Amino acid sequence: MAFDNTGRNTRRNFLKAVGAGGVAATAGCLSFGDSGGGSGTITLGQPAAQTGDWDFLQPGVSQATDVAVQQINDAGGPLDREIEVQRRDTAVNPQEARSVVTQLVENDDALALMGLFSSEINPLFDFLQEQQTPVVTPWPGSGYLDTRGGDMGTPDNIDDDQWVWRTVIGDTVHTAGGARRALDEGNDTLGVINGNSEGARSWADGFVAAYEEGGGTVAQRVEVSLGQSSYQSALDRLFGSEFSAFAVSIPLEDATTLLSDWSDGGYGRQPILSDPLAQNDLASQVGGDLDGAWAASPGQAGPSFDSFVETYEQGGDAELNGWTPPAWDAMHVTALAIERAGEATPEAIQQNLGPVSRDGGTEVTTFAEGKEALANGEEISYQGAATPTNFTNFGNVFGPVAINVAGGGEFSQEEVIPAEDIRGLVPEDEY
Amino acid sequence: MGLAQNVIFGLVTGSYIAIAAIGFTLIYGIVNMINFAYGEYLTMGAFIGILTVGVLPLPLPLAAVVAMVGGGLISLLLARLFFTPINQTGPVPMLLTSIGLGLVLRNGIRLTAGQSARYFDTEAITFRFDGLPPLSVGSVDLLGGFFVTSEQLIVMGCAVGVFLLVHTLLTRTDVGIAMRAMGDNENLARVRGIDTQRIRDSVWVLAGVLAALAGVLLGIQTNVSAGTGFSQILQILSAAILGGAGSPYGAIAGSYVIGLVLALSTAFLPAGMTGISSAIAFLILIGVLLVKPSGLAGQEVREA
Amino acid sequence: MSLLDVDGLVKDFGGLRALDDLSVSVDRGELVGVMGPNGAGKSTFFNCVSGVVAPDAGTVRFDGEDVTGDAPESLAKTGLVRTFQRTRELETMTVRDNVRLAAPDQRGERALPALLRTSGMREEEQAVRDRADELIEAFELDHLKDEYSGALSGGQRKLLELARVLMLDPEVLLLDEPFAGVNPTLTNEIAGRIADLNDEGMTVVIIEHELETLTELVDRLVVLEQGSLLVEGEPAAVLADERVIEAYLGE
Amino acid sequence: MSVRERLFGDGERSGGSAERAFLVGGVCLLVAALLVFTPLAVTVPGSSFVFIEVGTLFVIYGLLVLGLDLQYGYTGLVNFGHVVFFAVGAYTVAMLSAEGSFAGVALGLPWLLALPVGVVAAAVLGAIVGTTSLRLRDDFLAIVTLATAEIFHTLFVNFRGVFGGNVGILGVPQPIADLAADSDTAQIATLVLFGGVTIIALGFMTRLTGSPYGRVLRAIRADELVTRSVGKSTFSYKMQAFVYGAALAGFAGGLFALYNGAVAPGFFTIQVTVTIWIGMLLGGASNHRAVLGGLAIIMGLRLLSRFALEVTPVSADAFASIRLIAVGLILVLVIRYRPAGIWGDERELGVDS
Amino acid sequence: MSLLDVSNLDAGYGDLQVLSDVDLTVDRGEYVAIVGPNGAGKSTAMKSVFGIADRQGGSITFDGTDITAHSPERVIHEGLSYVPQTENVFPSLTVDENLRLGGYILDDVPESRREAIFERFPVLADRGEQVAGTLSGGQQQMLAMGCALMLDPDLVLLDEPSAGLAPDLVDEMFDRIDDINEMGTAVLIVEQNAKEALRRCDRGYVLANGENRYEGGGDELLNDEEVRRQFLGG
Repeated sequence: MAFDNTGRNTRRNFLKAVGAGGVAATAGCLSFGDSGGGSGTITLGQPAAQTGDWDFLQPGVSQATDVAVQQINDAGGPLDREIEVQRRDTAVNPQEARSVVTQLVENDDALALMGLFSSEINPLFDFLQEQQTPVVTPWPGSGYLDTRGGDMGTPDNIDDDQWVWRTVIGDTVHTAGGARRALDEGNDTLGVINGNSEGARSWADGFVAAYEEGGGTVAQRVEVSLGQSSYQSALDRLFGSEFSAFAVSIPLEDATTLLSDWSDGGYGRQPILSDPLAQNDLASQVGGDLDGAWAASPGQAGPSFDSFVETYEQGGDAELNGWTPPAWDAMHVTALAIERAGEATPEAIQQNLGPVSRDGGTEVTTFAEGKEALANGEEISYQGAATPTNFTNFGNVFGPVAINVAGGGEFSQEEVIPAEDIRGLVPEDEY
Repeated sequence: MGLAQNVIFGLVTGSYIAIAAIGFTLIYGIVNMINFAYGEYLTMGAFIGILTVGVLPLPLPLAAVVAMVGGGLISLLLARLFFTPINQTGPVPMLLTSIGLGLVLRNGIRLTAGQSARYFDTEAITFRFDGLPPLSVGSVDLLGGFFVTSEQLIVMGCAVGVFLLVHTLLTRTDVGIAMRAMGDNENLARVRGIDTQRIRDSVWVLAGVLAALAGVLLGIQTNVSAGTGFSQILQILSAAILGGAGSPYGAIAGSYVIGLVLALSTAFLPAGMTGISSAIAFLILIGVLLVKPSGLAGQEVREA
Repeated sequence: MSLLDVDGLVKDFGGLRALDDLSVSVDRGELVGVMGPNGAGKSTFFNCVSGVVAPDAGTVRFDGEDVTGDAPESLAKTGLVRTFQRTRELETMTVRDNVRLAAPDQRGERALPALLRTSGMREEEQAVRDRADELIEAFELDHLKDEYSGALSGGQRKLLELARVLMLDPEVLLLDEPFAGVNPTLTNEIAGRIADLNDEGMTVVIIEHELETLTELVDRLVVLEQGSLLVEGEPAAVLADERVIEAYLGE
Repeated sequence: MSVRERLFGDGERSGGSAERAFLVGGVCLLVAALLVFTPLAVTVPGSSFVFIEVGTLFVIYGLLVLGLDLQYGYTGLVNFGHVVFFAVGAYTVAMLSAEGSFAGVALGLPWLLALPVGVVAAAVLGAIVGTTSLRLRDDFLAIVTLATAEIFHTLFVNFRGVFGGNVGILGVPQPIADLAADSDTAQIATLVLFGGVTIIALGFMTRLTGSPYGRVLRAIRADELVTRSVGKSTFSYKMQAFVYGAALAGFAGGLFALYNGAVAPGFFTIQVTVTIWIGMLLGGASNHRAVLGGLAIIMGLRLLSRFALEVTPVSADAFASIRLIAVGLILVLVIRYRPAGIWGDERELGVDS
Repeated sequence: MSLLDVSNLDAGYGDLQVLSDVDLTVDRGEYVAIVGPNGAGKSTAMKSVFGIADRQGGSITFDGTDITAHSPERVIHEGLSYVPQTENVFPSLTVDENLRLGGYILDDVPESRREAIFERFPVLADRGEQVAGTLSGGQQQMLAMGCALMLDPDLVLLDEPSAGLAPDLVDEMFDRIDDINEMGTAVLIVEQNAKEALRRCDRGYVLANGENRYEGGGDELLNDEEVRRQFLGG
């Protein structure tokens, strides 16, 4: 897909030339961000879920973003300038997201966007392309993005670029890790129960595809709508079939209800949980029946995860969730891209996201290390908290999948499936 | 798939809805408004329960009572602030005001209580009845073994208790009889010396108490967050309208219809359609309105 | 053959029988008064005839056609038009719009001509406007014509309602208490107009309590009691009838 | 008295504004055509983009609010599921015209064919809902329409093979973006074109409601029995108002799909219905320009409130909630203190403030 | 001093004035009838006493208390009760519940009062559990009166109690009213059945066109040629 980016440049130039006039006067008064081209603060935008369906996940992501910004700025900031994140609520609604993105890009002069969910990105994909601003997001697992986004492996040429990058593993991939383990455990028949939200579905789809690919059979799959007071009927239906374990993909709150119902109903058989469910809250609420259940989680097993957690916990007490480390990674990789580019523009970031993350070059885990290495003229490879952050041509990351097993009211990591093994599960040009 | 088991699930779901729907329908019948903010009354009740358990701390049953008292008072306060002043303007402005109020409350709760869900710490005991013989018709087992948990029994028990108390209130006490009288003929009620504003206030309190109870029960079974009640409002509303708006007995019947439809459609719809059970409930609502606009219970029902 | 022929009309409300085998007929050009004590079924009679409620039994024939249970709008279109006992104004519309509304068969009342604003429609609307203004002037409401009718007094509402139904140019006009709440001067005036309309050939049926005016006005009086016909005939004879006196004064 | 006044009198008080609307709308269409079909390109300052963006949505929602006002403001029909007609129009157009959608049906037919089918689909749904429900009492009609919207939302989400689930239908053609010289020009052309369409719709609505037709609608709102007793088939009029409103919403949905290039359930939540209801009441029902004004205020307020984040002392998290609280309070306060809206006529609506 | 004293009363509904300058008095224990042609404002007079119609001028005192501005729910505390002409029972409530609401304003209604009412209206006695909406018109009227008597009022206002009743029931109804009056309760009755009402009452008023027309003893009015003419417009 080819996009003409001259329009955008002219627009910015026009703004500089004309200053404020007409609508621009109004907008100008209301615009507080500095223009990104010169010196001064570098503004990044974060479309956020401060209200809406997934708002309970945002505090962790916000905190990770904020501590990352703090750490980057403490290390001198990219190009010795301060980074600032402008966070605006999209309520996880594509309509709101559309105008929030416009506002962040055009009014706040955000050079990159550190957010957006699958349900926002997918229907706005064309629109996002027109923005010609990199979206480096910790959220989406959607299979839609498996073959969309990234720089197509040609960092210098942005004509073929699709401007979406995600620092979280796509569902297609990490579910493959889960599916592999499920098969390894000897489960040749499974039940699947999932919510009908996009995130929950996309995980289940990925898991089922990989599992069936590996030779397993799904005996029964039940979809449920979210927010119900009881999932007993759905469970009854699910367990009407024969299988040895069952996969659960539904947001945490509903999962707690669902698995409590499961525990109460004494249906037995072992749950396999989708990645966001490896939370101690779930284990303690459901109780002993959950012991032995495991989740194949990405995101908490990157090379710099431990140092991330340390910094994170100093920044506040927001709960850590599956998207928290990727948020940290998104911030770092973007800052490093600016540093490497030597200029702060959307195009420069887009062109440098690949080079600062991909294999080859000095491995760095913090911005400070990266800044120093770059100053020494070295190439760098950022090693993230969630994953090693090696962007594929489609802007996706592979990472190790951690198997967290519930026991005694909490989850503990039992096994890590290395990133390389995971990589082998997906053909090169399909992710 | 056992029918008996799913009927029990349906009855449990119906019980939550019924407790709330009675309050909703009384407001409809006596104050003459559809209160769209009513879901938030459940949420507030649940949060008061959580706070009481967590901060004071009181045992759960006492916390539920505290929540009910608090819910009643808040309901009265909100009515005085938002609804009583526009009592005379008719149903549409009242409905729209409640939509606005719901927005305010939901986000106010989110603002003060945060975004993550809270949980009540409870343990459930499961009672099994496995000895029953299957009675199969096709793939459906009409009987079969079933289980019921202590939480489910508490929910159903609370519902039955509420029905009895509300029935007693409405048939044995002056206030309750006056409530029904106002639903019949407000002018005549005034002629009888009934202070209609006081009765309306009582209805608000009662509705708040019931909403809080439903909220706490819902919170025990699921969790408590700013959206807890909002996710239930359409079901509560459907149940009340289905039963014949204004009739508490109809609301009870409507609630169990909705509960059973949700459970049975989830259990027996073709694969791939299990997610649309809520839509089925709405379809039934529309169907009933078309066939019998006055709802299941018709206009006047005395006995359940 | 009579223009309006009501035969064996029965209407129950709950346990109460409002009309009990009522048969009345009205000839073309007649001016008939309907009287009777409260609860005698006068308004129910009008409601059944005008299609507002459907009778439980019996037939209503208008101009030879069986119109029993027909909707009010279709009756109004065929020329059978009524007023209401408690005047029902379209309070959120102006006096003019109240009157103009009633003009029958307007092209501008169909969506397409209204959108295209065809010349035919405009001419028609002009005619309606003239006719409405005439009526408004005739009823001496012209100083109020741009007022919302919600602001009118009781008597003015009666006049407006009359002007509105006359816009329909009805064959039969059913007037439900046209003089209630109207001062004596205005009562005489309304009575005069009704007489004029009748002279011009309109058939009029009036329910009225104001017996003085009614008896002077009408050709024939129909007295209802307990939902059925008690007495009918010349006003003087009816009023002298012992049964009527008893009905009014009690036994 | 001018000739026109003589012809139409005060009953046609809006006659002039209808003609003016046609003129302005026509000019807008011409300008849009010029922008789209010629290599002409315009550049706009970046900071005004969000206003163009929200402005485009405003003119699309403007079609919704005009239809809703015909139904509620004029005829008194309480339609609480207006978004469903918007959604059905959008999905129909998307499914017919999309190519290579990620999920769901995508037939790849020409969009010029899809758009009218979308309008018809919405109108047909309106007719079905109307036939079954227009005889119900006001608040029941509200419930039926609300339930219909919820049912369709559930269908969109759950029938992935047909409607694409939460992802929706992607790959819908964007004719304006394809034809215009660059994206700035496309944005402006879209705003001007849709704005022109909405202004023309305003003109048609003004004509419709300023005519004897509108008089009947207003009479139904005031007293249906009286209206019937003067010989108007009120059910037919209610049905027409309902279907026209639905068709207009379907048209708006089609435009939206062709503008956004994709549809998804997230675009068609109950939030849309609430927004246009608040806009209508805020401006003043039964007055076309007022409802558009009200909608502009509420949408503008939401937009501007985002700009206020920088100057408020609260955190971004708190601010998001506070914004919604403010919107709720506005609704409550308007109903209490200005029941006829800002520009509405209290006598026309029969309310006291 | 009279029990009820209405003087120079103007009343109506909203802007509509129905009564002008009406005077009425009822003494303790008296039986007073208001008669007059339809639309004369008889019911309006009664409704304004009870605070249901809008009082636009003049004054109303009851037992020495000025009740001109009282709402119905206050008026009833002064010792009068009112039986509306129609819709005078709660249709979805049982007979017992209706009677109970008759005594709503009292903390405690002596059982003897219920029994006295059942004695007077035996038809109600064995229908305590029946829903009032399913009673016949006559039974509903009895129930409505029973409700009004639950308070043992000093004055009971009856709005056309015989309207819509079958002829044989009308007599019974009037007998019951006589009973009530004989027990010492003052009665103010609005009647269409003027002859019967005037025959039974102590004193009567004839209203016409919202104004006092005649006033006098019941028999006196009954035999007055002018009154007869007034009714039939002669």
